[in-house]
Amino acid sequence: MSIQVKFFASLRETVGIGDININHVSSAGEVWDLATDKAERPLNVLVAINLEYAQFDSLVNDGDEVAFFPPVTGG
Amino acid sequence: MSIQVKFFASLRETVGIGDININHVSSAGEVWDLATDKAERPLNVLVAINLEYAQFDSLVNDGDEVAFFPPVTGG
Amino acid sequence: MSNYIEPLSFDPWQAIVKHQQQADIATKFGATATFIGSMRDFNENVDVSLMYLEHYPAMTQGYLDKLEQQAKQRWNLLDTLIIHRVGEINPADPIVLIACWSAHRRAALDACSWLIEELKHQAPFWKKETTKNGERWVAKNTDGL
Amino acid sequence: MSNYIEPLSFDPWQAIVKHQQQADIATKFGATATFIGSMRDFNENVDVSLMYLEHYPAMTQGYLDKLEQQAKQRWNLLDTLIIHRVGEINPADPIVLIACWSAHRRAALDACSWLIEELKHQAPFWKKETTKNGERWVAKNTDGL
Repeated sequence: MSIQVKFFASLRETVGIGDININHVSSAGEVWDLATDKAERPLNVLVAINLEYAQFDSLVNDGDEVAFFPPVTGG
Repeated sequence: MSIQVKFFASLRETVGIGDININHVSSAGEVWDLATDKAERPLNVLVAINLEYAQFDSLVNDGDEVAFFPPVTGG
Repeated sequence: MSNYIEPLSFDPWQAIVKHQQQADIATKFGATATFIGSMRDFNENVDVSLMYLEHYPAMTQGYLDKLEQQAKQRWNLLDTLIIHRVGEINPADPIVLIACWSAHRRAALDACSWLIEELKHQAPFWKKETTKNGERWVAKNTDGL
Repeated sequence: MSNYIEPLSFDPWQAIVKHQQQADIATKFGATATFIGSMRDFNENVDVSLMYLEHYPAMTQGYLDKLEQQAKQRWNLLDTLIIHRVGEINPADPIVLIACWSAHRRAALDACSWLIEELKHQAPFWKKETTKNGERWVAKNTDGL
């Protein structure tokens, strides 16, 4: 099993990770915990699985891309 | 006393008058009647006195400009 | 704030750029909303080959001034521009241009939408269309849907 | 319908004209509504000298496609164009362009307003500002008032 994990913007700087690959996880919340060594999760952090918005209790599967990022500020 | 009267667009064509000067009137309704020889007044005709929307019972004074026109279709 | 009646065909995008350069608000506005109404070659199920736009000159100018002033009172606008064609208009020609500049987006967007609705319902312009059946005055403006 | 991420400074008006010419809808549209968001040199009471726009490339492209499709389902649109900058942005530079073309005015106006709100609230872009106190990430988008 391989999950590709990405952090963006201020969250990448806070967590200190841009991209990482992890295994043995079943939900986005577990991805966060494993990737960040159980760092405290900011209240407003957003999660996307395979480029679609998801929840922390959303399930992940082998080959998924899971991204964490702060509130968006484009436009 | 002199009132300058104007008709625009389809109303000018229906009434057959563009500009006319009239006297001895006290309201926009009387202006219409005198200028058009009491032509029937279309239900949707609009009236402006001195470039501001007004009513047929609005009073007119010496030197006023009174305009009649159909619903506006600009933009 | 600026508005004028345009008797000849004009390029709306050039007019916006020119106005924006002269306005000297380059780093102050974060939002520009524009609306351009242009002539279609088809209206109410009939092909239209030419349009003539009549207006009430003394009243239109004052009315456009008033519209811009009302918009500025209601929204926090840095600038506005209104241009309206009169005379002979060909298919694809722009008829009306509304442009609004503001620091934040809702003022420009909402003022632009409000201005075109007000203008459509109140400004003394009238359209006459030339179709294969001859000329016809447009009876009234629709609700734009 | 077209959208793209633009890594370099661009002229929004030229982009609109170019797209409109290629779209071949010249006499079919009666309404063009556009919104342009550009960089101010001032935000939350502090001078801003430079901005950096980061995004999530794989997700933004798909998200902009979806936005245009949703707008087209909801309104009777002839065409739409979305351009969004990424990378280094200077004061007065355009950041985002939305343009909508329709036969009648409300579709273009309402879709344009809806698209910028959706994009602001959902598209994965992030702004970092450079001020005299150093760099700072913009915490969140406002409601645009």
